[in-house]
Amino acid sequence: MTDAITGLAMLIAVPLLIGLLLGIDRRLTARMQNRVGPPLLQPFYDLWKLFGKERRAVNQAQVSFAAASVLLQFTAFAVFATGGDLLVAFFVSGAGNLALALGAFSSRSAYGQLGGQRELLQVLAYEPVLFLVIFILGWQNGSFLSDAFGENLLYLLPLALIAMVPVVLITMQKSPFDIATAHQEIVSGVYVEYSGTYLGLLKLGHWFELAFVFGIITLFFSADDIVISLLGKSLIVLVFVFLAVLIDNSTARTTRGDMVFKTLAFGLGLTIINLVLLWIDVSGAIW
Amino acid sequence: MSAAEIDLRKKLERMSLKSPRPRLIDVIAADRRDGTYDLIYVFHHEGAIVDHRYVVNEDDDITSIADLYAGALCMEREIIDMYGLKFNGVTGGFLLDPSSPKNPLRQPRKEVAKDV
Amino acid sequence: MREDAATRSPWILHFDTGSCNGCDLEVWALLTPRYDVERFGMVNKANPKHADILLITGPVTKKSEQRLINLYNQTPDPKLVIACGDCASNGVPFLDCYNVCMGVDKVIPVDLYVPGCSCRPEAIMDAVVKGIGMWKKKVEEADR
Amino acid sequence: MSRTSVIPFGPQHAAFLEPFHLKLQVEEEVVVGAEMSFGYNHRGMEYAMAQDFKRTQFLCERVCGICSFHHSSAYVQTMERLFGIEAPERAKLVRMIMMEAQRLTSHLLALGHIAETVGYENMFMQFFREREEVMTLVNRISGGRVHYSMNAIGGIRKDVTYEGLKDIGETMDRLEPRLLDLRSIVRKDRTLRKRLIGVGVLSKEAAFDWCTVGPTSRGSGLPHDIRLTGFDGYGVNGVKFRPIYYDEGDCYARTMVRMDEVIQSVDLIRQGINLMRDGPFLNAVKGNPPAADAYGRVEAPRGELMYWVRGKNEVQLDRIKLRTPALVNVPAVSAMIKGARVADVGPITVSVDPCICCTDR
Repeated sequence: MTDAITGLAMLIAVPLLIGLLLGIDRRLTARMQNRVGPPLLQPFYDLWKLFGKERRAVNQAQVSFAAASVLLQFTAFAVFATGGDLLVAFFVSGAGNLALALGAFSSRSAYGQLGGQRELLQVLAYEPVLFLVIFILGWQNGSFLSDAFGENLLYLLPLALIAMVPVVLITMQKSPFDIATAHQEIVSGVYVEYSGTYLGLLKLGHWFELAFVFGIITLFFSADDIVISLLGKSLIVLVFVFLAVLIDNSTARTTRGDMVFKTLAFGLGLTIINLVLLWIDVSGAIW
Repeated sequence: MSAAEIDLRKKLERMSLKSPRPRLIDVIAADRRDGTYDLIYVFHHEGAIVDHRYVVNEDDDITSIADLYAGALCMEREIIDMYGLKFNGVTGGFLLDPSSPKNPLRQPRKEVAKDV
Repeated sequence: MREDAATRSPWILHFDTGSCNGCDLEVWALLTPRYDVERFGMVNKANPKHADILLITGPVTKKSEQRLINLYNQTPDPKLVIACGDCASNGVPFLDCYNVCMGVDKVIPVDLYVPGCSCRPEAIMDAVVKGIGMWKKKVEEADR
Repeated sequence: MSRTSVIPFGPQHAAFLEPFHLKLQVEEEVVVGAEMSFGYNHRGMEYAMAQDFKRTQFLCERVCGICSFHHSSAYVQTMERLFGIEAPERAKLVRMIMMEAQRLTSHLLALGHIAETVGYENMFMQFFREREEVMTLVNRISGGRVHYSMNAIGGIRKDVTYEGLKDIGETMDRLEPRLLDLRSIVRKDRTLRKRLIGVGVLSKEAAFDWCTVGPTSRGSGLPHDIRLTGFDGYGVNGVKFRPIYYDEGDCYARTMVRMDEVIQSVDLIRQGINLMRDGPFLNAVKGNPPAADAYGRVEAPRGELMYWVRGKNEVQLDRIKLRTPALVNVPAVSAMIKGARVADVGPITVSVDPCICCTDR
């Protein structure tokens, strides 16, 4: 019973926290660029405004794909928040990304098409890494249920955590890897043909996706004391956001092939090294 | 190819012999107000401007020099738009929209051009 | 409350309809460290479907006229149009030119005019802040 | 099976400041063909400028807001030749200083713009921060941020005061170390080099064939610079100047030409201040332009800018023709763009610093 209540509380609180996190992100970006930056609550204002705008869509399919995307991302996060299976959440979230790409394809605009293709390519680049990280997490933990994580895994899986950096960069749409939403190339890629409320829906879906990805990161750390545990988890998330902003502000955007290659090589490489190290350790080869 | 263009090509060849090829700066057209037009090819040659001036009629078929200098194409397209002259193998529609006035730089034919 | 939150996030679309680039660059200067309009939540979206405020610079040339109308129609309501600079307001700097329609308001309805040739960034900023007040009214009307 | 799709770029696009249209034929994000259309910015300036030679002095600044002072300098220089007078030394040096100041704003804009198109938001902001320093400086000197209105036929309208010159010198001292910092970043940054090196190559022969000028041709190994030959203030009155050029011909070479020229401009401004002596600043002209014609050329930030004016003994001019650098540089993009990826279209186009208001007029 208490689990369900915690889950419900998380379901409401976490998206709010994500909004705040994005506010911090924008503020931090602005500070790094010698600017003042928007208020912390700016993402909420944006979302609020978008929901108040005129509802206008290119076609019906687009609306249904937007709805499907946000629902799937929400489900993925809900499965995660209520202590469900991580693998289920992972696949549902992947389906949400697919719906986003399909929505872009359905618009028939050239930029939408390009954005959709690039979105699929991004999925191809980061999902294997994310999957392997989830797999290694579950394997170490002995269970894939998100509420069964109570152990500190950070010292066992440090490399797998670092492998999450490109994944976070891609999902946060940050500079070297913001291929699908490249503002200066294809305007805003997958979002280009959406406006008003539907754009707001997609943004909300993106928040849930971020919540899921950041949720995975928080699983790395756990402590017996609930306060220390929460502090540690938020610290990891903040460090990741800071890193993402730092990398965003010190790199130019790479190209498609480069992104796939780098993310896969970096992410999979680190995770596999971690896996091998663990295996050696478990089999006692060192001792 | 009219006499003027043959002359221009010959001159260009002669200029290229002595020193590096001249660089094309611009192709200028100007209305002489009697149905003829000045066509001026301006080159940068040995650190200074060298120009070759020709007078063409309204309905002359002028040979494009885009085969010598690819950059001349846009200048010729502009002249087609502005004065309605004809260049072989070059189409207009460079600057003007169908809704814009036609040949806006043509001047009224009220007097004979002054000597320049 | 709703109007207040909604008008804190004006997303702009900048379109050059034939200006001399002076006002365009001042619009760009707005986004950069010295003026930093992101303080007011303003972001350059470059996409009419995402935009709330259209910043139009330049006298409308014959060729860009139809494009301007398209952009205006693609922008979802409630929206605001700001004509930046003298030539966007009435086209007077280019009075003798044959290919201009003289001012944005000959083509689409304009809410605010920014004077100056070229208009100063401070003036555009002032117009946007004023425009937010007008935009709030439009949001209220749309709610009713 | 290959499928060709068409991607329209512009007239309103995030990567371009200005309206011009690029129709790309694309196979799997590789450009196989490009078609450009211009004219969105065509106002009919050449007609309007021929109406009154005194008003043209102010109207020609409105051709382009990025190189407005170069336009008016080229125009007054042409008119001076037409009238057969010469501007005083001090006026020439003031023109040179202001032209170099404007080159600073223009090049910093172009550099920031190219950083923006490759998704380097932070560098864009840094370049614009330094640009704003120059913008406020020219505002203090001339009273306008974009259009200076300082030129007059025969000199300058108003003298620059001693305090003004001191102010320019101090600002350059402040600016130089920061610009050198930015140059070392552009030289070293790996992601930027990766995006720009080898992209959009324009060979030396092609650069000549397309008649390119300015940083576009100097990036392809052609050391054309009108500052050596055209404007009187340069290279004649003891100003030391050598054109900067790179041989590679890619986007990075063009970027580096601009980056080095920014530092060079700071140096030229200092030289100009040191050479400045007290004296007259205006040789006023009387009467209407004679029925003759004259050329005038200056090196605008984007390359050689040429004016040709033919008078007819009236207030009206018979014909005024301007060949702007963008008119020859922008069409050359179609030679660079073949075989590039869609992601590189923005950087390639921006690397020639397209100025559509100059191209279309």
